[in-house]
Amino acid sequence: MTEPISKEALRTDEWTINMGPHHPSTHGVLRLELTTDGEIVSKARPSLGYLHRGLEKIGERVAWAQFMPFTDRLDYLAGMNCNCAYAWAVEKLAGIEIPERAEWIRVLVCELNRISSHLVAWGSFCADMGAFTPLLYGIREREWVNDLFEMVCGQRLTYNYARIGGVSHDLPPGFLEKTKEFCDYFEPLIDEYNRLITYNKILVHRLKNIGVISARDAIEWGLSGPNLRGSGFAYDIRRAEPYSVYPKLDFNVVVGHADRGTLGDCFDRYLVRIDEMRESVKIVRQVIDRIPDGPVMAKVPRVFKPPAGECYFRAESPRGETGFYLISDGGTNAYRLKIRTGSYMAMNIFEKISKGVMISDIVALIGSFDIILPETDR
Amino acid sequence: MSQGPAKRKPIKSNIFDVVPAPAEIPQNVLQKNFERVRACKGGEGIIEVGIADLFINWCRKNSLWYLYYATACCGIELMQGGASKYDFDRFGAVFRATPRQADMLMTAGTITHKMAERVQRIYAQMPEPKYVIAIGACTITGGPFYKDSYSVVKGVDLILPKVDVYVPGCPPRPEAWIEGIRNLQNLIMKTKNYGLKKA
Amino acid sequence: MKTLSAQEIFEKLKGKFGDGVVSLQTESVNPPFAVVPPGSIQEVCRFLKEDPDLLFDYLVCISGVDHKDKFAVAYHVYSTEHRHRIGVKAMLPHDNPVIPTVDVVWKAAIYLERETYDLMGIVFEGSCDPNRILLPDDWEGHPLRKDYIYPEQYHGIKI
Amino acid sequence: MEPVAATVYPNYDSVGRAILEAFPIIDFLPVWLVALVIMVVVAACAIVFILVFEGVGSLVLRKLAGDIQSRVGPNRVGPYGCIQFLADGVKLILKEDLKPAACDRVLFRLAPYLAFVGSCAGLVVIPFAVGMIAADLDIGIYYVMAVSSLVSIGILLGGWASNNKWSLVGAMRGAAQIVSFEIPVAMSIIPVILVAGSLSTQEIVRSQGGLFGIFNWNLFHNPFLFFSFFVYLTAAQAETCQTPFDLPECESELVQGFMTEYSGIRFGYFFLGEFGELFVVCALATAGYLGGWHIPFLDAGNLGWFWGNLLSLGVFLTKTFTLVLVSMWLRWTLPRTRVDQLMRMCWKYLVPLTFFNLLGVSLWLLIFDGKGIPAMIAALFG
Repeated sequence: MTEPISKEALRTDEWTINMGPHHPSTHGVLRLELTTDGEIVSKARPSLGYLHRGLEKIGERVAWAQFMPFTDRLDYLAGMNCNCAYAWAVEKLAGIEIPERAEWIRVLVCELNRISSHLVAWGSFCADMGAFTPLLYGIREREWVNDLFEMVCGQRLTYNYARIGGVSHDLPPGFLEKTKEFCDYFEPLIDEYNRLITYNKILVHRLKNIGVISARDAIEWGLSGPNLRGSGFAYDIRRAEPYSVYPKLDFNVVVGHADRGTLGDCFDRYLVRIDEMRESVKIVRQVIDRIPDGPVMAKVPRVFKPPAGECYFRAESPRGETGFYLISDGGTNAYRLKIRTGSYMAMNIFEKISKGVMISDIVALIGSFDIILPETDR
Repeated sequence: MSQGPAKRKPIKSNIFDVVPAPAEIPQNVLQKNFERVRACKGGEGIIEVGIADLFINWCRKNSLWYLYYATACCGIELMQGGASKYDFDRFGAVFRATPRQADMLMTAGTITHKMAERVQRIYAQMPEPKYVIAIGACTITGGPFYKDSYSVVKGVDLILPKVDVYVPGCPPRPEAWIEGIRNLQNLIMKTKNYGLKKA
Repeated sequence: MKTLSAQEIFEKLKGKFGDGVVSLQTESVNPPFAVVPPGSIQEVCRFLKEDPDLLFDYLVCISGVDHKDKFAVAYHVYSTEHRHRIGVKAMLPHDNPVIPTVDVVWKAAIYLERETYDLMGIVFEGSCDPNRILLPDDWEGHPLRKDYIYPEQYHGIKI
Repeated sequence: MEPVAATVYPNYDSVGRAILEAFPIIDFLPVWLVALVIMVVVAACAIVFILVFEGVGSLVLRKLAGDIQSRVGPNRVGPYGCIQFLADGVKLILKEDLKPAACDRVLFRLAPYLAFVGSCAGLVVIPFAVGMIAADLDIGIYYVMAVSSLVSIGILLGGWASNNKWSLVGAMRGAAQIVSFEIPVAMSIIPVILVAGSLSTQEIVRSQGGLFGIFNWNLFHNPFLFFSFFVYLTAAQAETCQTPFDLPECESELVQGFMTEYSGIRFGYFFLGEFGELFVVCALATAGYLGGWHIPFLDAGNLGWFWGNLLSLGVFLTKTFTLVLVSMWLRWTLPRTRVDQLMRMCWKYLVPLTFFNLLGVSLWLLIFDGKGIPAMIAALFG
């Protein structure tokens, strides 16, 4: 009989690993300071700011309309959503009514962009999980949307399409038909993705019961968008505080429903994105059927000076709530422009939920939050 | 594309330049090599060196593994460039996750001052011969953040010793990236590794 | 679910804190702000979160504003239960902008306060993580202040 | 089962003696020298083969990736990009050989060679054709199991000597994984040894001959062996660290795992070793389960020296490359497991299953007197 080994003799040292800012799966330049005991992570502290470009300061230094291109760079995967959110915010501040058709066009391009953004989110999440092929499938479909946007505004990634008071151009002829074609092409593909990887046993086992966030925690820590809905809480700004023409549209708020494992785990957040693509296609179809004719631009003076005032506007972007807090002093520039983004708040909770997971799960967590670094760092 | 500060190298990519079709490049370079050899009265050994040069350069240009390095918007175009429609793999360019195995650094996206040191380190970690392509307005001049931002490095050539090819755009289309890679390949074919360095 | 208007919320606050709550700012402001003194921000926020009629459980945003002679900290809160929203604002002196933290009320405040400190230089007293977040630790100054002068260079690289 | 003509597999001394007799002009040389030269030539052939296999394999890997991912893959270098591997190889050789400042210099240099040697040494006992085997060792299978462990030492050394934390994590994972999966690999190849009654690979292949075509393969010998084949493939996929079990170098988690700090040709050695191991395990599966070089309905031993070897070599390589393709196909399809799930899979499922399977095979052989199902059916129909 050997002597029982004392706990002190079995003590292992923790070590600190630096993950990022250049790491293949941190979706850009996120840096994490991992404190691990072997493979088990005891602490993961995000270190942000490697892409801090001072957008808020720039917003104070350029004219109201000139800030529009910078919103593209705020969330480059969903440029249209940020464009439109900023435009809506400024219009709310200045009390501008925009033409009906412009609202419908904005909703159309926002939902298309939501699809393309979720495609990359899905693909890169799968790539993080080791399956490289879905990423390329996602991008293959994204190219369709890129082509559509290229028809609309001539750019693939940074669109600069919305304007204060409407949108820059009307939809080109043939656009709606092409979009319908895309919807017909894309909708069956979602099932194909599910067959390809979603219910793959390895993926399910990697994702279920990992990074569980209860709805209460999610609200407490300020999560929003698919990350919050993945916890089973039906909170979508398009429904909760409707803006634009969303009240007229019929779509469901997708929530996580503990498909495999616990409610609010990585797999639920993953599924919410997959299902949201379906809902977006549904919205796009409705918009195609119901879009009215008319002008796309309201009369806005060339030197745009909104009245002095403050306004907080929030819109549902693919990564959660994109909020603009605008303060105008009646001048040509914003007095203060504060941007509130979904990814930033997702990083807030990261340190809490990453206790006790393994190094591989850290990658899954980052992927499931679908963070994008210019949004966190601005 | 505007000329940057004076210290920049004159060799720049311009997507409007007429570039010879890929099939012609080896022939031209072969001819030039032979002309160089003929001009130099060194004996027969030099011909072999010239051909070795050609072969080595050919190998290097066709195997430009790039670092999977993306900071901002251009990174998405990097992904799309590697994917179905554009497929950098056709040119033998595959991505590597670690700088130790990469030949080419495509600085895709804005470099901030907080990031600058890391970029320098990544560059130092790459083995020679290494090439840098500055992709997009941000890494060429600071782009839209040139005037008003306090935290953006105004051009990646301020922090890296050399940039081989500049590809303008915000972000450049993947076609322009391919053009940049091809320009880099032309550049590689012109380098001299052996023999004629002193002449 | 019982959505209250900003005026009603303000009345409730007034009833609880009396003269502690200074005023309701509605003029060309959306959503309206209840302006409170900085010292009582924690109590007000706790009341907002825990009162069953208010239940402001979701902290949307914290923004610092530099009004040149004074700082303002604006809290936007939202109730997922009652679906109403309001802003809370506190005014701080320009020479010594210090305010108690609200991360004991909402955890979401941790990062929002860190960011406000980093970019605006408003100190949140008692914060559990009072460090810079976006800028490097050795960065000088707080860029979003109106009197911020861009530095010449950082670590030898021209800005 | 009767052994086929005993002269088909080489004995270096006898070949050396035959050469000396055939060429009296070099009669003064000792036999051992001639034998040594022949051995070196054979080794060179094996190295060249593995290099070519690596080159073609990496190209096929990329082309296959292109097909699966609806891309094109390399197509600029040579027709259809077919000499892409030449460019890659020469470039890797000419790259700067970086050694991190804080690395352990000796071990850092040693590790890639160990990994490479460990995987290529397995080639010695691969029965390529009816008369083509570098050395028909009596302990062939045992030898492969032994030398392939060198790979895990190489991986561990590489990760440790790099002085990089990601490398070390990858190396630890790699060591644990390879050592663990040796057991199911070995246990699922033992049934084959039981059926053949020999550890020699050539003997195992020969035992699957006969004129029933593919039904003489061990794969169809009995249900346990059929099952055992797939267990072997799974475990071998893990032992060679291919996706979905590529934990030692998983790109999205550990940057490049144990290879993170390796550049140039040292990385190339690891890469070669990986492909070499892939070939060895697939060749073993072919030899053990898929009838090796046996040409269906044809006796390769009777075809004469040249045609027999050529045809059987072709058949063997076709079967092996099919398995390699399957491995690559899996690699581009499946996501990656987590390290604890992998270990659980090994110790809780694969190892007990292989033991159970071994028991089943033994009982089968005992009860049915070593006869397989096809043989019994054939006996039934006369």
